[in-house]
Amino acid sequence: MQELITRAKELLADGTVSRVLGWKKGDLGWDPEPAWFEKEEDLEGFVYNPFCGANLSKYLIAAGKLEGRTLVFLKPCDTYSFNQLVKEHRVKKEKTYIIGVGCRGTLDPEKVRAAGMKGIEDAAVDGETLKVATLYGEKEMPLKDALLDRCLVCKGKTHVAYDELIGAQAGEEAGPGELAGDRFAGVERLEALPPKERFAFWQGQLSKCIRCNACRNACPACSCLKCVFDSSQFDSSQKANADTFEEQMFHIIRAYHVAGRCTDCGECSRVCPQGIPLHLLNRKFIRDINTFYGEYQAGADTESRAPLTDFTLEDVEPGIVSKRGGGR
Amino acid sequence: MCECSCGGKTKTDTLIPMVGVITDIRTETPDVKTFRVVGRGGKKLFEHMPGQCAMVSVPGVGEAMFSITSSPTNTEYQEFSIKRCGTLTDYLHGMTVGEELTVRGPYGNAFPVETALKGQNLLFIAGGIGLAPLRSVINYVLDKRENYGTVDILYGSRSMDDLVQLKEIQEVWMKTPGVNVYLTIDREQEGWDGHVGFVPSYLKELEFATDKTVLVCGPPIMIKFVLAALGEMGFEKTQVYTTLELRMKCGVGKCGRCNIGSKYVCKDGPVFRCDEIDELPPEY
Amino acid sequence: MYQMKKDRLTELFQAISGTKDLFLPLRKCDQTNYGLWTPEEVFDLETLKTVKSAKDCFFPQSEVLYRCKTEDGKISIDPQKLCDRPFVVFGMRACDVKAVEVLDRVFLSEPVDTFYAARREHGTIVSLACHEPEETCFCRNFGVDAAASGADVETWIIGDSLYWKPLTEKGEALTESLQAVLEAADGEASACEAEETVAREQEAIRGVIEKLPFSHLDLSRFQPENTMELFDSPLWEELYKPCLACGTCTFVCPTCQCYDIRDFDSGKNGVQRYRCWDSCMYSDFTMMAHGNLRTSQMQRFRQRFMHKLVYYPANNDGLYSCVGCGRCVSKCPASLNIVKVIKKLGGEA
Amino acid sequence: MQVEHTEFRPKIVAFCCNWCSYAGADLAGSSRLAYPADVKIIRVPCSCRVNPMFILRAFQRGADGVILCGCHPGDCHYTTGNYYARRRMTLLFSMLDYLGVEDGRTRVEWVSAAEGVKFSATMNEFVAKIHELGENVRLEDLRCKN
Repeated sequence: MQELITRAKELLADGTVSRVLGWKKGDLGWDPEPAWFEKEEDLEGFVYNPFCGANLSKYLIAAGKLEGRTLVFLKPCDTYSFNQLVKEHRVKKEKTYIIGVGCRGTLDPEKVRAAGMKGIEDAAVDGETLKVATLYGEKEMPLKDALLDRCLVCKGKTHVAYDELIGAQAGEEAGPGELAGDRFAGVERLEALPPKERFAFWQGQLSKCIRCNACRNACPACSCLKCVFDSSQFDSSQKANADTFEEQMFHIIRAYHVAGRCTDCGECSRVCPQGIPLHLLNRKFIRDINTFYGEYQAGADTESRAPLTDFTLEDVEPGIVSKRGGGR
Repeated sequence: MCECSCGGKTKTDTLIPMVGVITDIRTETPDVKTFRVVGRGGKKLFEHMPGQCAMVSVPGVGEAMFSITSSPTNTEYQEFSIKRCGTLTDYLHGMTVGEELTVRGPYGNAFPVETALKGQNLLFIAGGIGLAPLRSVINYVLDKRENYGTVDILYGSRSMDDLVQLKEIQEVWMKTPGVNVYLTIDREQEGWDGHVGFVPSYLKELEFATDKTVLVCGPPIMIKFVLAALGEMGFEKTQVYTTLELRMKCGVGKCGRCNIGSKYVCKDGPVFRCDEIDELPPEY
Repeated sequence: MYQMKKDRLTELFQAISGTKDLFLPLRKCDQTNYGLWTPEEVFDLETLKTVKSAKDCFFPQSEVLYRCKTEDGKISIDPQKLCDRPFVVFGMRACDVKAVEVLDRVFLSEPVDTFYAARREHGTIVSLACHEPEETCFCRNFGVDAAASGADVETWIIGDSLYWKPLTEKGEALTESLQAVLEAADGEASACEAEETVAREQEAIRGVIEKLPFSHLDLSRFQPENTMELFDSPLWEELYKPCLACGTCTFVCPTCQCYDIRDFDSGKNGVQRYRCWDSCMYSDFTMMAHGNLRTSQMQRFRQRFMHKLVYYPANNDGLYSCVGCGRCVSKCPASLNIVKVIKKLGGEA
Repeated sequence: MQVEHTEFRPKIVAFCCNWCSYAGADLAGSSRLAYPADVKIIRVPCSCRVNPMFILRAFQRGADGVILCGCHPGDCHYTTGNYYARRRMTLLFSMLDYLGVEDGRTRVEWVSAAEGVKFSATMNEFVAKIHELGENVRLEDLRCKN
């Protein structure tokens, strides 16, 4: 972490960047907040630990409107979002200076706290173990029990956009954990259920929705200035969970709007106050796109056409859904 | 009052509206129409005081707060002068006489016509559709002429065609003794032989004596410059009243969106004395 | 004071739900929220904080105000029936109980909100003391006693027993109807014993509360007379930065009461005019046809906290519109919360 | 309220592209080819005009089945519209299936202006399928129900 601070100070001092976008220590040890630093001395409050789950790329839309370049610390996943934003002309690469930071998985504070950790001050990953510094001394727990769901199935440690790397090497393996790389297991499990059970699963999950819009607002792909849900004419209102249909409509549409653009950064599920596994909707689209139209990873580059703004003459017919056993 | 199917069994919430019928529509300007509304039985919907507002709504389209432009002394109906600028107002402008809408109110405070304004010389300053709330006061004052001193009305608009209530101004107000009306438009226009210029500058030209209580309403930018001009002319802030407008949903200070600091425009306003506004955060 | 074994809770709930609706913290899909209890539901009294507060029981997230139909140009209005069925909310924590007082001040002031008033009239609150307050709790700052809520009935779960103490007329009436399940302490000695057990528990709770990291915030600067100074503070620009403009803090907050009124046009069933919670964090909150007066997220962010800490107290005898439940502390996606605001603007950090 | 137990009459919404399928429906009509009156046709300029939200909205408002008809791939009046529609609908239908909505309530069929027979056959088939599935309850909005 000290290395990051030193480097940030250097870049501020030599005028390469005008500000630094990183994380600041919170009051409780497990709640670092995204923060903007403009002066070298402010950086004393900088922190980077496994609790820094927030994907900072979305803030770059705001940063792009400011004078000068912004230094941003991005984890491997976050760089995909960055590329996607560049592709959609929301963020300018030349206004940004990216330091790719190493990641050993980010933590779910609720899981850590539920494991009985009280008075958390800091946390560090040591192999498969999470070491937590607490008011009551050093404690340990298995890392896999503390990771956010998205990190359990880590899609890789490769930074796809960066100006320099600190604490990370190009081509690192996904991990930790035995599930790493297996992003679609959850989707497949659901697909294997009978429709009735799938329906019950989603009805239960989506009826928890309190329509806080955290999923939308945290999502780096949701960068529209005016969202479809903000319209008063729309049938699924942005802030009322009035009917079960509306829950479905809201979430199908939200997922659909980012289909082909979602990089699977997992922010939606991380921020959901009700713990709805929203990534299962996004990953369904990703998986379908992969099977129907060929492997595609949004944000892997800044040029390729998104699957929904593209086609081939030989595309599968919608009837494929039934043919391959829809309604199983 | 309640015309619902409950048969008067439940106490009606203030959020439940009454049905109103449009009995007259006057086209004032290309984008302002004045709607005359009564209850279904043909009677006035409710009693109000000058400056108060009501929530007018078309089910399925929207609901918004409008100031009541008719005077309380009118015993037959209420009138709303409405400028076309959004979804609801757009719809209202397409309505015809005999159609129904819903109204609830009256909401908010009123100009202190029976207290602080009584016996005073009055100066009304309005810009554009800002005449709507002041018209209520002006007609109230004219109907109770003996209670008030001199009346001066300064009214300006973008163009001749944008002067609201021109007929009433010319035929009633201008002919009432002791009432002086000053009209102005922003730019020269064929067929206009009156004053040309913005309201604040005309105000300074007119050099009113400071023995008046001033009531101002208009677009925010006009209010800003009028207040500055009044200050230069020697008026105290306590002599000036204005009426504000913010986004409202409930009209009774509960939905939480029309506050300026700790004051709710729908409940504590819309009429404020200018020295009161000065104590509020500048968020209006 | 009454006492019963914890393992008979279901019996107690069955007795209550026999004549009234019973709202309990229910475990559904890995989260705990208040909901209508039926014997098939799993209740969860262990989780300290439900995701949403009990606000829903009195001021639901969305409720229909009236239905309108337009036929042959004639509008008919059919107001929603008011709540007329008695209900009990069991398990509310002291902070949520205090929050009801905050809501009361808004909805029961003239003109009374009849929808809310009807629910308040028919609802009986049974609170449950916080056996183990967490580090996110800061209710002490707002005069909340986590060990004694002052609700209609206060309860404590200590060891394998539930202790039940009615405080108000409503509480007494509910207790009366549950005589068959609740056991009055037998004889003077055991009554004394129960009182002592509860007193020890209360002392323990208060002891923990004193030691929590956020229990001693300095609120002294949040006074109506400092409105302008606080409003103009340059610190807002710094504080709001991470805010994503979602409504999580607002919707999990037990005291946020802003609402929106919207229409749903169902076609043949006419128009439903309903109200739903709204958040001052949303950009359309103050949007008017001619523009928006709070154009930046900083202004919206400032509005939320100024309202809780300055505007609301100015209108309500100094009562803050925050009860220190700490939900925003654990739920904000950007780790922003009212504690950070209080510390920064209050001069502590 | 009077409750009548009558035979289930499904409500079917058919989005038809202006250039091919609508003309196909027209041809079916003028050729006196029968298809159930339960099918309500909504004419759209092109199959790719159909936003996935339209499909959901139709279900919300009480449709029991929604079918989209457009020009055959390669024949789009706007050259490529139906190719985009094809991808969109494939993903949407797959998602609806994933959410547990009965497969078969949604369908896409390419019908040219000359295929009146195909139009009527498709509709007969689709209506029969919806009859089999019964009333739509998984994608309904209670506020729009009686």
